[in-house]
Amino acid sequence: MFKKGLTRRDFVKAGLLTAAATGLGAGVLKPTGLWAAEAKIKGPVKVGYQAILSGTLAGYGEFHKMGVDMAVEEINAAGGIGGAKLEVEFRDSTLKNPEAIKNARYFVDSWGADFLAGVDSSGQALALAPVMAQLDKPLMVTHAATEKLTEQEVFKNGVKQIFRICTPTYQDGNAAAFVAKDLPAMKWATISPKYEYGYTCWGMFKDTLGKLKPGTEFVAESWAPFGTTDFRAHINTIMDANPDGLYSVEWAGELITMMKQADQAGLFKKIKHVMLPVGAAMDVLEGLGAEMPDNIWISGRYFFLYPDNPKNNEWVAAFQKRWKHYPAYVSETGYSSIYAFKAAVEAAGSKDTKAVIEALEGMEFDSPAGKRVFRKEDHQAMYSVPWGLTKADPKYPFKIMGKMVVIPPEECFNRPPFEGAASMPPFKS
Amino acid sequence: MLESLIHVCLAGLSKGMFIWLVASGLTLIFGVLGVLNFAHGSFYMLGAYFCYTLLSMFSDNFWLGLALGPLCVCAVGFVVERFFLRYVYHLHLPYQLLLTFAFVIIFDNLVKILWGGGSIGSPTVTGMAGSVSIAGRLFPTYSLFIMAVGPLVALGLWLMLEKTWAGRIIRAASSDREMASALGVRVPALYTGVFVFGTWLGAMGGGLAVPYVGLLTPGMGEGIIIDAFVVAVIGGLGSLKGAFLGALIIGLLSSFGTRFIPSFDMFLIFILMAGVLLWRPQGFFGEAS
Amino acid sequence: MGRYLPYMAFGLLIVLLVCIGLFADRFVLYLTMRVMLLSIFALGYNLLLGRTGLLSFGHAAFYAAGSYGMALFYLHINPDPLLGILAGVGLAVVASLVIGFFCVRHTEIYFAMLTLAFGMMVFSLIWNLRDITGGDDGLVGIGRNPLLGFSIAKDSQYYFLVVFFFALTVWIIHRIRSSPFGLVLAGISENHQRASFAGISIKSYRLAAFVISGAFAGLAGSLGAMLESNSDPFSAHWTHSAEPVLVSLIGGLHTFSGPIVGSVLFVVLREIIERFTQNWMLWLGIILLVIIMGFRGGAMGSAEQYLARWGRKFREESAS
Amino acid sequence: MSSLLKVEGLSKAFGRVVTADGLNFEIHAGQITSIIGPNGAGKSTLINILSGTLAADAGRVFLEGRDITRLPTHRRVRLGLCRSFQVVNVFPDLTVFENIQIPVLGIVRKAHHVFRSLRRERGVTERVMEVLGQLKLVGRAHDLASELSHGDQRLLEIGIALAVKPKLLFLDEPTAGMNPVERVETLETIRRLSATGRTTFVIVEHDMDIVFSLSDRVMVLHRGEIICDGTAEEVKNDKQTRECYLGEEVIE
Repeated sequence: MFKKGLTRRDFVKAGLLTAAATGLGAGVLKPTGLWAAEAKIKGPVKVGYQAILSGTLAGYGEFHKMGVDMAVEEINAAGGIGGAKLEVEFRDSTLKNPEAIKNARYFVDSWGADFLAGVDSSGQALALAPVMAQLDKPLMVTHAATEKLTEQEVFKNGVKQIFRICTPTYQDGNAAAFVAKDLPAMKWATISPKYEYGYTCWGMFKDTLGKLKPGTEFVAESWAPFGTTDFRAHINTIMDANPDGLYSVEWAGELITMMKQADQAGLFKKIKHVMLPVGAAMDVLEGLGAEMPDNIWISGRYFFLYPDNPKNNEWVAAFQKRWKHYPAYVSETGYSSIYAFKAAVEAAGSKDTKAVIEALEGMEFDSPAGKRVFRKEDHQAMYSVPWGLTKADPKYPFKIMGKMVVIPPEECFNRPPFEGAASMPPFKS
Repeated sequence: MLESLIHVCLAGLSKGMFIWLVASGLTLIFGVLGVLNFAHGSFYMLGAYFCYTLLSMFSDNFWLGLALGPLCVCAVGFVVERFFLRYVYHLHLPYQLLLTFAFVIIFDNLVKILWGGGSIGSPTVTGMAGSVSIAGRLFPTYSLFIMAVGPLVALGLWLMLEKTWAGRIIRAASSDREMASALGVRVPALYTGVFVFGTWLGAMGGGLAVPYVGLLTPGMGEGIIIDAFVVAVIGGLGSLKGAFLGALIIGLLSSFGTRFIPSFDMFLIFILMAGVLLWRPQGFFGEAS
Repeated sequence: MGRYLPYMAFGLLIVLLVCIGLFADRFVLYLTMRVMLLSIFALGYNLLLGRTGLLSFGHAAFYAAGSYGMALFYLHINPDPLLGILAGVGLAVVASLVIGFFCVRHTEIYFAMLTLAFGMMVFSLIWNLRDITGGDDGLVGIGRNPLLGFSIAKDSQYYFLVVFFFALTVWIIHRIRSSPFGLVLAGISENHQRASFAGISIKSYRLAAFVISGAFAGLAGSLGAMLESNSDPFSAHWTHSAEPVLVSLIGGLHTFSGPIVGSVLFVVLREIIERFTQNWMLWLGIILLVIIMGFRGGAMGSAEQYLARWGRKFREESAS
Repeated sequence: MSSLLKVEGLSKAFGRVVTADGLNFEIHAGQITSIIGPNGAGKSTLINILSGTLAADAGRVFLEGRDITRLPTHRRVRLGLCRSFQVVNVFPDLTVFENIQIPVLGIVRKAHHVFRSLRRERGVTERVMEVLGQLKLVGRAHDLASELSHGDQRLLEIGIALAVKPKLLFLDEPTAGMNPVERVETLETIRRLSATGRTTFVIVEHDMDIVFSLSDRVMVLHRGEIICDGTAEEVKNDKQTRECYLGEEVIE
């Protein structure tokens, strides 16, 4: 283990720097086609991917892996990244910060990763920020949603190595408010996870909806600790407050449990407007099947029926063929994260960190979820994910989105400098 | 307000009875064998998975799954006791706890490998999918069923321990192992029997959880085992009567807490647990030593 | 000769650690630091478990107290690393004194359950006091300022601070084990009733052992906060308390070096297993099972037994 | 003759079973006192209360005039009140030397030294060797206690109690389970130690031979009450004593 000395890698690094310098020297000429590919990228492109592969959320790791594996197979079959072979290694992130940090260090320092991707937990993403600055390799976050990562760590602390390809809490909080303002509901309540994610999303939802539709009341909050299996007391709390609408960022298995128990308690008969920002996750839709009521507002980080264009439809078909499964949103973000690296490396003509970061900043690329642009200031991918109303469809064994509403990210994502009311929606322009 | 109170009560009672179903096996095993079984949560999980698999095989017949699933888990319990646990009874506490802890890790991962890491939404029970109207609000029929099963299990255990020959032997062995052995009871066989029976109770809890929680996940046993520990402790370790009461208290406390103290948390439950351990470690029904 | 063996082993260990610090690459450096932190945690813990015979499921709380104490001190009061460590250890000592005061009234399973309850209270406090602890996001942005004028910002520099505290821990724990206090702890573990009839106040001694082990947990926690530059709420969860137990058991519960050997095995074995399979947890479970069923002395205990048997055989042969 | 221990109105009941019913007595320094009584008479309870492992329901206990009713065990030990046990009760996995070292450390108040090497405690080592010498166990100092014969373990047990230099020592059936040779040796040891005058012995026994050959004074306990208190001769001839022992053991 000790033999893998610094010297060799330093040597390689030096070589890469020279290569990058030559690339820059070649001027503003945009490298195109095979020339760029064959001339620049040396050795395999290695991506270290970590996701949760154990415990109650292990299913998410499996979904990540499906998307990523597919991207790797496709890319390598088509000649790799700029002619170089793509290699991906997976590790279990668990939920503990030290494990995520150890994985990142292993990938970069021991395995020799050029890029990192994955990460489910917000706490882990935040903990990884200083580590990525030290390791100096780009990290593409594919699931963790905390806005602090991009606002605080990337924008304010200048950890430029971090990018996020999935939608953050803005989609769950702000976008939901834009949808909610057009609903005939004036009193809202929530059952949400008793941790930062729940508090933040509900906070954003309240804040934005309050501005969009003054007079809206927020009448009850019931917080469910991580791992709750019995939501009946929470459901009672909400029904006592008699709201018009229920907003809930419960997710994964807990959302399934909550929905079943709410249905049994007759909640959907009393409360007509229900918004589930992560309800469009495949595990939730499939887990609930026909038990998911109709006319519930759901969204996610991606939904496989949007956008309805050839690229997405072909991808979904290919995914289904490969895995006998519809793609979950983490499958898409995982898949696209690999393609984002591919696009950036090929644009930069190098896998050198600095060059790739520069290429990623402001980069526009096409993905199954539609066109994505990495915002220069905070490295957040700007793309739209629909909000939709659930409905049954004979083609699918689960509920899908019927009517869809798309809130453009420019309209509902917080903006730099992330300070003061002007940074938060609604925006004047 | 009254309807709310009634429903908070009902939610608490059903939750309490649900925890009792799992805690009863844990308590029985501790009472007789003196081993606090971390793997009891795994038996709960295995019970749920076996029950789910069997019911899907038999065209969603929940009752058939519930009858057969826990029996399969009993076989697992038998192996655990007969070939592993038996050899650590005489050892210090850490060895016993860590042995059962090792099984938690192993079973969690085996389930992940065999059934996949994702969560499985489980079907509802035919005839119990709906709800009944109580005090102007709906309450799930299946929760009522759980509330009925809990006391039935308690009654059954009581009858078995107090009125049957096997029960007398179990009580004798739990109060004095040497004495029972001197009276000609085959203590090792008895221990295996009690462990397997306790396993069955835990697995039944898991089977009944399939429609109650509505979800199966690998690692689902780790949450419930802490609840069951708390209940077993505040009832006085090894006391079935105490565990029954403890389960009711925890169920009602968390239900009322969630409703009326918004900041309510497991903090209060653990304070209760510590308080009982400090001032009445023998539980509600135990004699002061 | 036998008397000096431990000192030679200790010397060799330090030389090896320094060599790693000078020549190994960054990941090995990092892993070695993790091993040392786990060792500090487990060495202290084993004073309570192996020596005094008390199984605690709450020591993660003291690790977290060290970690959060360090982080809060750094973020709000003073960014000096040494003062930060002192603050972390101080908080851990206070926490273990308060919690220990209640817990040492019981032994065996009741003690284990009490520590579990108190530990989970701390976990829940950390989870819920969001304004102070950052909730589940934890505290981030803990830097490493120069220590007495020496930079410790780089891993290769910070490494030697960790080596220093590791060596200090090994030395202190060794001294404690060979002191009157250490003997009395062993006596309490063997037969607490007899110990109290030897004029020993068992509760005070148990409390002292509890606080000492809590202090080392806090030391490991505050060093960990600086290593990872964050404080993690899960570090207070009871499953984290199981780690020093596992490590002590793997290495040998009743040996001095057990926790160190166990930490090395735990971290290195996992690193190796993870390169072959993502189901590393399954293998951990199986290894645990094998140790409990077949090698109860742990690595060091079993080695000692083997050496003793071999030595006896050798003596018999040379005698005949 | 000075009063070493004084007991006033001591009572203890477990549910409806009364095991001590308003006991009043004194123990005098220098005398070997025996407490006898049929099974269930309350002998064990009495020792447990006096040594601090059980709390009395009522009554007070004085050691050399000092009220020790509420003191915990280890404080009583430090004041000079100690006991041995019916069954072997040593530190089995420690050496014989260490078995004695612990009480010596406890009594010289050095047990809390966290940071000093045991080897440096010269005074402690000397005292341990002295106790081992009294017990004639010096040769086995570095063997584990569990490796000793049963008789030697009982002896070690008494040694642990003696190591705290008690003024008053309760011996609970000191010769139970010993073979006749060991028994004679142990009795000899007790007599010798008593003669030095440093320790006053109170013996709880079943074996009447031992009681009558060793004791200066005998107390008979029955259902939590003292029914007879006097010299061996007086007790032998007491009618009530004979009655309560009838059918259990014949007093010669």
